[in-house]
Amino acid sequence: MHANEADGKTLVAIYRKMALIKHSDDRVIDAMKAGRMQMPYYSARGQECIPAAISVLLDDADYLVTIYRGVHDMLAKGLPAKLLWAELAGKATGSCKGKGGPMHLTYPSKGCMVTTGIVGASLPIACGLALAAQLRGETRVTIANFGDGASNIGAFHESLNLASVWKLPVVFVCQNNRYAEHTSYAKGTSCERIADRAAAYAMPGVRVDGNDPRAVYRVAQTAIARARAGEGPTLIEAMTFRFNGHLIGDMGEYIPKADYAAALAADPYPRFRQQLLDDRHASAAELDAIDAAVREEIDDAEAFAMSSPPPDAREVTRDVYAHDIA
Amino acid sequence: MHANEADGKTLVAIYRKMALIKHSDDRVIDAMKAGRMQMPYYSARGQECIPAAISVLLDDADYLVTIYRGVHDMLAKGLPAKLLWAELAGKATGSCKGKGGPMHLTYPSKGCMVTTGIVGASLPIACGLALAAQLRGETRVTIANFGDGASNIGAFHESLNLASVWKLPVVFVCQNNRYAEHTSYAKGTSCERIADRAAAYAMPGVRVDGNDPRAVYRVAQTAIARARAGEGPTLIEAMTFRFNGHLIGDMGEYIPKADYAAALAADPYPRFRQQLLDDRHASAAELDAIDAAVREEIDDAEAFAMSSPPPDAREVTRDVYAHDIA
Amino acid sequence: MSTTPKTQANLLQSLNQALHDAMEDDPAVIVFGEDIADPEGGGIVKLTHGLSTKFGARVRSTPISEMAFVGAAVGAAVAGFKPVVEIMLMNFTAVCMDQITNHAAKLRFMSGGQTHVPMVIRTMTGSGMQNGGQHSDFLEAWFCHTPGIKVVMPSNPVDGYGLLRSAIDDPDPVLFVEHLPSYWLPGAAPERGSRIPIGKARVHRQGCDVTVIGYSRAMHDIAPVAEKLAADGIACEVIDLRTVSPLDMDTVLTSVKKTGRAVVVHEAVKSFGVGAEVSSRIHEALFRELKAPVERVASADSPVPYAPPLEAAFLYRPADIETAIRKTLA
Amino acid sequence: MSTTPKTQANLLQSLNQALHDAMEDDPAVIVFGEDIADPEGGGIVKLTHGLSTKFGARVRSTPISEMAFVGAAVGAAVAGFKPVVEIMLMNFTAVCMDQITNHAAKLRFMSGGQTHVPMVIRTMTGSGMQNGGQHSDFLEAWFCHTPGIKVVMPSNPVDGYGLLRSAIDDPDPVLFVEHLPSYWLPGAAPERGSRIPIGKARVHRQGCDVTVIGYSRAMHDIAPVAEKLAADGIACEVIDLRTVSPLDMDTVLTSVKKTGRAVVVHEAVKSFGVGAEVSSRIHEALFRELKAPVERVASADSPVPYAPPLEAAFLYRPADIETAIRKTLA
Ligand SMILES: Cc1ncc(C[n+]2csc(CCOP(=O)(O)OP(=O)(O)O)c2C)c(N)n1
Ligand SMILES: Cc1ncc(C[n+]2csc(CCOP(=O)(O)OP(=O)(O)O)c2C)c(N)n1
Ligand SMILES: [Mg+2]
Ligand SMILES: [Mg+2]
Repeated sequence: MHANEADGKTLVAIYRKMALIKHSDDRVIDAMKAGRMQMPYYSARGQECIPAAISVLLDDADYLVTIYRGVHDMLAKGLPAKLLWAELAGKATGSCKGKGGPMHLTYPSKGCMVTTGIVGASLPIACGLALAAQLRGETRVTIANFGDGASNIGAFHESLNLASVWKLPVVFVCQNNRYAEHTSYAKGTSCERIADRAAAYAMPGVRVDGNDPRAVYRVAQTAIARARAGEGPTLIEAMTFRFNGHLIGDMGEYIPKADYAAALAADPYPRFRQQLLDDRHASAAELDAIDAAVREEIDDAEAFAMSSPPPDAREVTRDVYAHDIA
Repeated sequence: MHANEADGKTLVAIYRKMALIKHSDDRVIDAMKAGRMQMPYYSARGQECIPAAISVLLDDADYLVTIYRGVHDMLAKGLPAKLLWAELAGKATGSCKGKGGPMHLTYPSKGCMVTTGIVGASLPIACGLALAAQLRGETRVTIANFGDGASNIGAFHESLNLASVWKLPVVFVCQNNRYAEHTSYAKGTSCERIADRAAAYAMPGVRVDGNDPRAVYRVAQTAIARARAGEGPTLIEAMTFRFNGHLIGDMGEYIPKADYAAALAADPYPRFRQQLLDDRHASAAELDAIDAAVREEIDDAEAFAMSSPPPDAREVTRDVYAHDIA
Repeated sequence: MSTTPKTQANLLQSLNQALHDAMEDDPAVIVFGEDIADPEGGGIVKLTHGLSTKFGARVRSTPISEMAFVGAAVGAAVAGFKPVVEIMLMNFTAVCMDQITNHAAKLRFMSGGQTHVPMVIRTMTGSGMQNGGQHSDFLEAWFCHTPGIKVVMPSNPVDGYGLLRSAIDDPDPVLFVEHLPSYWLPGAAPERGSRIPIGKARVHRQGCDVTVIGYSRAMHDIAPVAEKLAADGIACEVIDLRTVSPLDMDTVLTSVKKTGRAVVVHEAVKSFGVGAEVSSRIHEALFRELKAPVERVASADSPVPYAPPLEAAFLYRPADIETAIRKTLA
Repeated sequence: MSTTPKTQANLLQSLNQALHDAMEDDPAVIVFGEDIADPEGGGIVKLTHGLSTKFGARVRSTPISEMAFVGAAVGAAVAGFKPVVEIMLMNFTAVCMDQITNHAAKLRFMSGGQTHVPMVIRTMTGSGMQNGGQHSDFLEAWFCHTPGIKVVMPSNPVDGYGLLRSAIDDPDPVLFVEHLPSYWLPGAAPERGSRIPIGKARVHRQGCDVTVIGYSRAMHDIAPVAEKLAADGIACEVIDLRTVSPLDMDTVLTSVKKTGRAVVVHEAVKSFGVGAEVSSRIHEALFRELKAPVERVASADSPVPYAPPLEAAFLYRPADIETAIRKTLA
């Protein structure tokens, strides 16, 4: 077995992360539908396989930068569900004290450095985190997540060029869910494959089925090894789909029914579960136990969030600068 | 002879434009050295062949957008030398009434629409001019000039993508003089050839010797025909060199002596003159007559500029808006 | 939406109507922005709904490339079109600031009047929707400090329609700022083709004791306070600036000359905001006539927070408006 | 340049010295920007000369990619470095406004204090060099209106050194604005390692009749006027703000309490500028003590023109400062 093939233990670890992301997302939507929670929520359900498979290759020291649609990336990297839920609920106990919300999730102790709400802005910042590791001579890698639509904004271009010229230890992960808000891929993007844009920066670019954990693991392993070895950046385009629209409330009228159905049929979660069973990497009982444990984790997280106090109004004067403002 | 081969008459017309650019530039530098003029002047001497060969394929209706280093582009497109010189001298009779200067040369009646001092900003604006032509169903083409360094800024990426998605009738002309201010090509640009970046936008990209009028004419002819036919944009990378540094005063210490010498040896102006003689497209006497006529045009332009009045101080309150401000 | 009953309309409907009517009346008007065409839903709040179906290629959804499409609007305007582009949220002006401030605002001047840029940039913003620090800011002061561009900020459907029509007619670039949370508030319907002049404030309510000046969302907070104080015998003269740059100081000073007192209110953070300019100009012009210093009511000098209780703490409270008014009367 | 005689230095030399000393004293300090390394000449005005030769990989020339390298500075700062990046000219902040205002300024707040951005953005600007409309603007008001970032604008070599060292030490982002035309003016040399606190203004000259407040280039125009008026028996108290955000209102108000009169001067266009905030705060705090309204002296509300006579007409004239001062005394 090659170094870049995930073994059974790893595959099960990936499954656990996917389960955590899926169940948390299902629960958030349930809580919103039931009126227990309210927020602008960008579900990543359907994309969980990508960060799950990448993050088993990372440790806490590695850096992650993501976007408003980044709950899956954050959970996979280690943001505790409790702190996530409390943040979504806007509570004082949230990872950002309720100041950031879903678009600004942060948790440095697990390498969750920045979440941005500005399309494209995750890439330049990732270059800086990677520069820090390079200057310190660390093997630390930085993962920069963004969407397909973001590949058309200037910051993408400048960042890939800079990362290539400076040989920065960064992996650019384009989660291509084929839509930018309500605009389909081809209406906004002139090239067939975003991965092909890597050539403009003399950088390896690879497209992969983002719903196949083994495939994502394989390409991520190569890109991360390359970055740790000081050989520079890689662009990964992971093909996927978002099941719950751009924002909760989005009815997806702009998505052809057949495409939607096909995407749902390719749901990575049940498919991967079946693969694990078929390949005998785990028994149904073992996987059920994982799901149950994860659900319990979410139960605790929601309970924690709901029972937590709201932030104090004075927090508006704190964290604007190191010193409080009047 | 192919449609995209320049005939003798056309080659002589190109020579005349090159002569105009060269003699005007020589004279400006002479005027600055002698203290007759003072300004931040970005000489394009050495790059004259590019706009000279392109502009013989254009008429007044076609649009041009260029950058601070754009005097050559403007003269080739038809900005009268008198109005150029008066503008450089900051006189009321300048094309921009002395308000714009070398970085903002404009003369719409000849299609000289915008000159910008912001790297990269010429490209989005060119897309808009091209969009106007497309919406009106005109065959008008827009030429967008910029430098090699500009190919690393976000506006380049966004513009080429937009132009490709909308099939805009624009030709992107990268005048690659191998330096961005004092930074050499490779230090800022990750790819071997800027022309290769066109692939990221599913657009034809071609590199050409920018000092060879025939070659520039050939690729420009194809690109312009493609644009006029509604088939979309093209990226042209024209290899060239600027003989007088970034700004007058720049001593070029950052340029390896040998490279500088080689570039000067490849001076397109005397080389093209010799070609015209060798190919019998013109006699020495005919070319001398052209040079003499051009020098006279510059004499008149300088005299006009020098004898013109300065702008009235009240001009500061005019052209901020359609109505004057208090 | 293009067939709204003429009696009532909300801001969303009146702006949609203004775009339909402008495109119908003037073939030079073109519209583009992210997701604004009908296949993409006619805009994230459906404000541009129906335009692409009716006007075809003149209406386009763009890639996520604000620099490119705002710059393209500049170019199309220089070529004689009247582009109306949408920058979805006001914070995103930060990714295309160069085309707005270095180009749209300056080409007329730098070209010595040979070119000009008759374009409108529509954008929406406002706190109170848990959109957090990068999706809620009021940044009008940046653009007011930029000569060459005008800044218009309507507070109701009738002004919205008339000001948008005037902005589209205007020969110079106009930044048109819409308050997202009040799109759905019902109001009177605009007259088809009506225009509200740019640069003219509106006296919303007559009064002799104190002048209260606002624009955009602030008008919704000022009105009830003025009502309440009227009951206590305090007569507020309420002015809706409508255009923030250029400021209609004639209307403001005429009122303050009468009342001798003034309060300026806006959602943008207080420091270095629009209120400072209005306050300075009143003090400069009416120092001797003023009975009290001009008061400013605005948001806390912090980013916009996410949690509702913090959003409430960020924004001024209506009570702050009353306190400021009473302070000028003390 | 790193070996300047300690008696005299110009701003260029003192800032170069500050960067050398900061990099020597703190390994977390890194420097990048366009053309700033020695192979590229050590900066277009050689301000960063010698740094790359001495500090190697910690000093880098960048591609022309302000979004990428300013964003990279944000990331490196979040990771614990203290980047000092150069945005060549202030107008170019418009191409990377998003990283400055939506990210550098807000990450501390949006992360609930988990991250912070100890970076410095150096930039130069100023009219009078025929650089025209896109290379000469003073845009500090944009950033002063942005909570989370500080704005520092020195007027002399000693302040320049001490303020840059403090800006680099500062745990929050600082925009450091340098007046290009005065780089070469001789002045006193700074003490190695000296610091000037951010947020503290300096009383440049004592006086009891009128307070004249300025910063950056304005100080060079105010000083001679104050001299001249002293001969006529008018004693100006001259204040150099040095930090424009946060404003040191204590120093300003203490002075105006004494003089009862104030004039604010800056090169930036007048409307919605820093002068408006200073003026408003003075009126708000000292309305009863003021003997005259606060006067503002600033540039015309237009883009910066190219021709020297127009540049002169754009900028306030020194005579305007005198006129404003006399007006407060009338
Ligand atoms: C600069 C900027 N422009 C516009 C937006 C509004 N916006 C938010 S998400 C989005 C679509 C992004 O699509 P994509 O990059 O594919 O990511 P996805 O949401 O599909 O994960 C847009 C246009 C923004 N946040 N930032
Ligand atoms: C956005 C922006 N950043 C930086 C500058 C400063 N600057 C002016 S010219 C230049 C170099 C441009 O190089 P290139 O694109 O190769 O054009 P060239 O000058 O060689 O013709 C730079 C960095 C600018 N004008 N605009
Ligand atoms: Mg997408
Ligand atoms: Mg170049």
